[in-house]
Amino acid sequence: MPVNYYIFLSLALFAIGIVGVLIRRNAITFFMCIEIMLNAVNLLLVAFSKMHHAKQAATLATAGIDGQIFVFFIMVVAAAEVSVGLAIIVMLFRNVHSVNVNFLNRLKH
Amino acid sequence: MQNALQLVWLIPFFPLIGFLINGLFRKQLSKSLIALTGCGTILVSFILSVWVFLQVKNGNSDVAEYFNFISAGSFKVPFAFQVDALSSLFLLIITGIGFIIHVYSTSYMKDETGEHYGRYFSYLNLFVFSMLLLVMGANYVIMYLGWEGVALCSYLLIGYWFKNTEYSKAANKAFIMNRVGDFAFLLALFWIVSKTGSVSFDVVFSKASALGTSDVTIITLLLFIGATAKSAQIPLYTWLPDAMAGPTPVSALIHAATMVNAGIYMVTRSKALYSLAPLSQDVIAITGLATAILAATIAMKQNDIKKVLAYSTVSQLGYIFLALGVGAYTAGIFHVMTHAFFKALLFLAAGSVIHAMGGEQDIRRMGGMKGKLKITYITFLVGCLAISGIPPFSGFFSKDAILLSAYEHNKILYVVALFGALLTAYYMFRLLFLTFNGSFRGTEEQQHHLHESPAAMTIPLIILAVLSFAGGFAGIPDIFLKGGDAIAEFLSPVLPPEGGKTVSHSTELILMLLTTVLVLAVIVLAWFRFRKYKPEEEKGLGKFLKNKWYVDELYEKIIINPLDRFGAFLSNVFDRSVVDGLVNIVGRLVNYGSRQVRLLQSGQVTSYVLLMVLSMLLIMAVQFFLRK
Amino acid sequence: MSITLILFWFLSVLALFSAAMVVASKNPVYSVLWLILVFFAISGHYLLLNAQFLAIVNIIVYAGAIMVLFLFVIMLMNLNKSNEPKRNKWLNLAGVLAGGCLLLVLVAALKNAETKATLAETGTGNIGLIENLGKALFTDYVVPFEISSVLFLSAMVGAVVLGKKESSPDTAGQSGKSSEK
Amino acid sequence: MIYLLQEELSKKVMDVNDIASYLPIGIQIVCAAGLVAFLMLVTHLLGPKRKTADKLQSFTSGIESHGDARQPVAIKYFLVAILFVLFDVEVIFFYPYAVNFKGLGWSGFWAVLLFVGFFLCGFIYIIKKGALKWEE
Amino acid sequence: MISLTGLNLILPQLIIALAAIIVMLSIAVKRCHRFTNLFTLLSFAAAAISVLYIPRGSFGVSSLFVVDGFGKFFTVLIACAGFVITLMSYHYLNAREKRNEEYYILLLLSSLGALTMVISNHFVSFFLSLEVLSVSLYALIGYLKEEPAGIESGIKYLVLAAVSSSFLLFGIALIYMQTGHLDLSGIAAGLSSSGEFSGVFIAGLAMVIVGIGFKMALVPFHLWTPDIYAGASAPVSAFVATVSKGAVFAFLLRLFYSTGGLENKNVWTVFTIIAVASMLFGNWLALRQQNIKRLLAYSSIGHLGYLMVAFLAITDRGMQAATFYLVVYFTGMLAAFGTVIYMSNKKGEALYIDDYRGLFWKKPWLAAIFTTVMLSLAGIPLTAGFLGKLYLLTAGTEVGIWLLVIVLVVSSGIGLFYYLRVVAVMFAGKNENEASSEPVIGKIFPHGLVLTLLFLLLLWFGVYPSSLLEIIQQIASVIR
Repeated sequence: MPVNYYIFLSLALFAIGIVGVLIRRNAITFFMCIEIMLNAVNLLLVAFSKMHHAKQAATLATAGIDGQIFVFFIMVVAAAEVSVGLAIIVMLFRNVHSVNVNFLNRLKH
Repeated sequence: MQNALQLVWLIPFFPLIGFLINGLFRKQLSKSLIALTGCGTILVSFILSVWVFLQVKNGNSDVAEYFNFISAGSFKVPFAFQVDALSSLFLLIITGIGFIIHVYSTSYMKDETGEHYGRYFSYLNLFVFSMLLLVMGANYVIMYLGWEGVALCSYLLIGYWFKNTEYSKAANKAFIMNRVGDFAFLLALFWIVSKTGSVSFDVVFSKASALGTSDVTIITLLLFIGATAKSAQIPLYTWLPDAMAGPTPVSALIHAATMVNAGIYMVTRSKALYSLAPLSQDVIAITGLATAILAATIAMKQNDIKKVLAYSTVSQLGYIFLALGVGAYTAGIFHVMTHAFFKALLFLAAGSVIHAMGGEQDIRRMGGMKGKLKITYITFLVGCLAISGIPPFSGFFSKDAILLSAYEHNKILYVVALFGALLTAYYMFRLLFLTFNGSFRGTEEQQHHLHESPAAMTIPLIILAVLSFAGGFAGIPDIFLKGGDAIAEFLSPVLPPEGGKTVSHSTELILMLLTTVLVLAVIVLAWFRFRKYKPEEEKGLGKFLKNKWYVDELYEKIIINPLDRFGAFLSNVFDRSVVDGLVNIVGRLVNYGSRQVRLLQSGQVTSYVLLMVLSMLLIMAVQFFLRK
Repeated sequence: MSITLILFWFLSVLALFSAAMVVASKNPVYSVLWLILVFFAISGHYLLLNAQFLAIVNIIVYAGAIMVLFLFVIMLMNLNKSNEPKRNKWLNLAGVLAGGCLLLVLVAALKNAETKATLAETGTGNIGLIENLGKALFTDYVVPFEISSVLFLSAMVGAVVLGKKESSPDTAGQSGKSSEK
Repeated sequence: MIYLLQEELSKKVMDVNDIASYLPIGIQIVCAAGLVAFLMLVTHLLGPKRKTADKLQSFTSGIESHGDARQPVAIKYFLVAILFVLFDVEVIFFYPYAVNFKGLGWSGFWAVLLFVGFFLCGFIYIIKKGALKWEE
Repeated sequence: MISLTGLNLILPQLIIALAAIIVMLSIAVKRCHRFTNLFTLLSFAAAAISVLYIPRGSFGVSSLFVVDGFGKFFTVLIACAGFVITLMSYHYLNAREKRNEEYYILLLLSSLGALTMVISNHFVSFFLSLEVLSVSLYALIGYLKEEPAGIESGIKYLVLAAVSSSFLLFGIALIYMQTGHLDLSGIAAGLSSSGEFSGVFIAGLAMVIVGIGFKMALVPFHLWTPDIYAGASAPVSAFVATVSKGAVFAFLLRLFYSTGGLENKNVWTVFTIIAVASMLFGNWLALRQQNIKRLLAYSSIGHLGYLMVAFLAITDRGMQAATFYLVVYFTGMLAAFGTVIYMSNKKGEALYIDDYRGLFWKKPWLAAIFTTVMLSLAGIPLTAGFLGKLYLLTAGTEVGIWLLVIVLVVSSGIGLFYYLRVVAVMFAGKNENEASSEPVIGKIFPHGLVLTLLFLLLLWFGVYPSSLLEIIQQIASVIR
């Protein structure tokens, strides 16, 4: 499977994530789109780790491994980030009763 | 033992101390104490100069180096004094005449308030200090230091009575013209440094021969322009007559004896350069002669006693420059010495006349003072005789030497110079007869106020009279007394005598007789002309000469007015609209800009993310499409 | 058209479509469901690429934990179609345009030749297995392993600090005021 | 039948990557999805159907119902969810450790012990802070 | 495997981690603000001192970290910054929050993130430490729950950080694709073999620039800075302005110096555009600012722009100039925010410049400190700021990047305006309506002392910088 397919797929996902981030105002949806973007990146990384594994399989048995470990850490970190993020969003909801990311723009100019 | 001359720094040191004491404590000190310190310091340095003169006489000359005045990388300017025949002679003139004038001015300035009295003497001491610095400097920079100091003091002293705007304007004029000269001097200095890499005389002169003739000519011409400003020659002389605004002893000291000789000293000191540049020597000769003639003609028609003397100084300096131009340096220096004597004498005598007349300076309202001011009259007479070159007096010997060397150089020069000498005799005796002979034309009240000046003024007059009389014997030419030319012999180590005299003794004798006879004739003519004198309006040529050939008005039109107008234009038109405008616009622009840019800060998170994505786009675009 | 190719295309289309639906759907709950579908599609991809461990972790962490959290928060805030913040038409357009341009630029940047040849072969290679990953994790990447524990610590403290209302100032343990409904 | 499956699998060389090894998962998914689909289908088919507007309304003991049925969930459930995520991820870290337990030896053990230690402190903190305490 | 010997290499990080644990347990046992504060101070000090025990030379810790002179220098710098911030925040929090012990845990953990980032030599470790730093910062920024501004800035930071980290990851993925390695040395090796950078690598690098640019608040990605600084509490803003930016800048230096990314002309042009924009916009926007914290935010953007100039002068001297300027920037910012904290009282922070009107008459010593800080930020001679800028200029001119040097001078010219405006306000007449008659909460002993220390440091580096320069000279060559 040529890597290009994976690149285009993850690029598309990434773009959809960004569009989602730009369009949706709801903080939760916002985070979902971020998750999509992160998943796109993870997919790309796994594809590249397999690519490097295929290229250097002869020399080093565990060639592309650090790509996959990086994906593992990304997933783990994303979980932590989301948990704190949602805590803040709940706090926002409790103070302002709305989840619109742009609701508060008192901090102007 | 280290050469005794190392102590030569004491000479300028004492006037400096005098300046500081008088300057700082002028309010506290009493007038007599001020006079004492003022004159005392000059006396001490005079004694030291005599000692130096004796040392130099028996062949001991030296360059005393003290510390590094300026050291920038390889270029080094030592603070050094050069003591040789030329500088020791000048030392004598400056300190000697300086001391006499200091004594004279103690009484002349008696009616000044204590504080101003102190100020006057501190300026005088400072002047003597900077003049000594100029003369003793072993390199151009120290000389320039003195050069500037002297110009400053002349400005301060001319504008001594600063309340009178006329006098301060004259002081400005003097200072600005000197600045023009100094500017040329500075250019020459830079040129020398760039070409020879050093400013000390010995190094510069040794390398001078290696320089291209064009370089040397430019340097010498620039130096000469500096000299013309300082010694009041053709283009830059108009400040000297106006400088008479200062007190008379000041005019005597600065504008007769010492400062005006600075230019001559500098040209003589850089003799090595000038001998390599025949063109500039001719320029000097011609300028000198032209100035002499011009000043003499103007002096004939002047009615202010000091103005006449001022113009006569200008013309005598013209003669000296003529001598330098034709290469007769020793004759030039000799005339400098004698001129210092009788010109100081004339000025001081004029001072005592003005003192007697209660400040009146216009000779048309004087006359018939022979009886009242006996000593002043006699000394004034001696001065006139000396300046016109009557045989036994010093003027005769020095002027004759110049005429002789002019004759050798070029016949025409001699003829014009002779005509100049006759003019000198004419206006000097006109002055003499108008002030002292004939009937008194002043007011009644001035009439009975006339009295002889006190001793403190008359004694200096007498001393100077004796000097003017005896001064000539220092340089008796060979035809009278074999080996009599003491001054030439004294100066020989510094100024080796130029080639042998081409003129035989007989022609020399004839020339001398010719000049003396003509001068006597002119004096008799003047006697008849001015014995019974009635002031009447000048017409035609006389009016033209009276108005100083309208030179001042000429300068006014050519230089000063356009400059004023340009300055005015610059200040209000250009500065106000363009520069201020520009600054305000920038200020307003920046403020306006920052207000607009702040709108970007909308507080909306999505717009932040949008900007992030767009900038991402921009970076990618720059990365790829730029590379193609 | 081998089995893997079909699977690949199916999963890719599924992922893209559901991602689009996540963005496009009105009701946040629907977008959560679509997102879960995206995660399954991507896990499918991992399986194709023989990254079995990552596939499982993806399902457990993302689909399992994070989506649950999302649902909780949505339920907590009782969000549904009605109080969805309205969207400004122009900004949306700008957003879509920006996303599209970025996609175009990146594709243009990355489509050059040499990546075509390299293959991320599917179906072979066992680096995706759990023990190889584990071995690598605990030998080379031990310090990040500890750092992630610290990360979770800070996440815990952060969550509690932000989440909890005013816990009583006196000694801990005594339960705070009844949390606001 | 299960015995057959086991026997057949163990016999073959356990090549991890070939398709057969995915069989168990496949079966698992099929069963789960199948069960749900089956129940939905059967109830849909067997149950009596009379669709009337008011019948479909949610019955709230006669009172006119307004708004939707959803009740906002209390905050404390939220905290539990967050902490669940964090500790769930902790478990994920144990899977690879468990598999290489023997291979890693003592140093691996210390590393994981430290890891668990951190989580323990976090947990103690949470307990003390009463984040997990259910209000009455 | 990290053997025991390896442990003493990352001693400071371990100390801070353990300190966080102990603080957490102490809170679980019994809340006491004073103890927590003192303990945190102690742990920061211990971390700073422990750096001395790390042996000289550069040691790789399992290919993820490299503990070299450069890393150690920044560790000390961040530990000291942490120390100063903890000291400043005691009274500030005492007046506001009841429950303020967690603040210290989060502060310790985010500093830990910064410390690990500074010595990390591998993208995984960089990403993890970046996340540790960010996650604890989310909570810190939104710490003071009462004020809505805190929450809003928290949300903003969260949202933007999440997006930027996904950009960063995408960039890292692309770089990984091109080089096959994730550690910097591996990448450098991968790169040099492939000669001219391929399209993919440049795209990856661009994406990484976006991610890092956000964290360092360079211009196109700076929009969050003013809101966060104004919204978050003053000590947290100080932390964000100094530690988080400093740590990311250190990694940036390490990344681009070891991989030689700057040799590529395009990358260099992109960075120049960013640097120029940061310098100009940073100072330009600050011109009309009334809110002191927003003003400091914009000035910090400007200063990062100046740092980029040194970064772009690729020579060793550029690196030294950048490090020196960073130290000066740290001191300046900490002192500036310290004064803001000192001035803020129970009711609210001394947000607006007018609150400082006539400060000179009320508290001359504080006014003197604040003036020196402003002058140092503006770069007036005799202060460290001036020397910092001087080294920047020499580094810049040496390499001949004239555009940047000119923009630097112009923007510090613009900068002068608003710095001196603050100083002028301080010396203006006392405002009659004594608005905040509330006593200022800053106590002389700890807070005033620290401010004076920073003030003296500014002057000391301004007058006698060689002591600091020698240290920097040693460490600079190590990274090459």
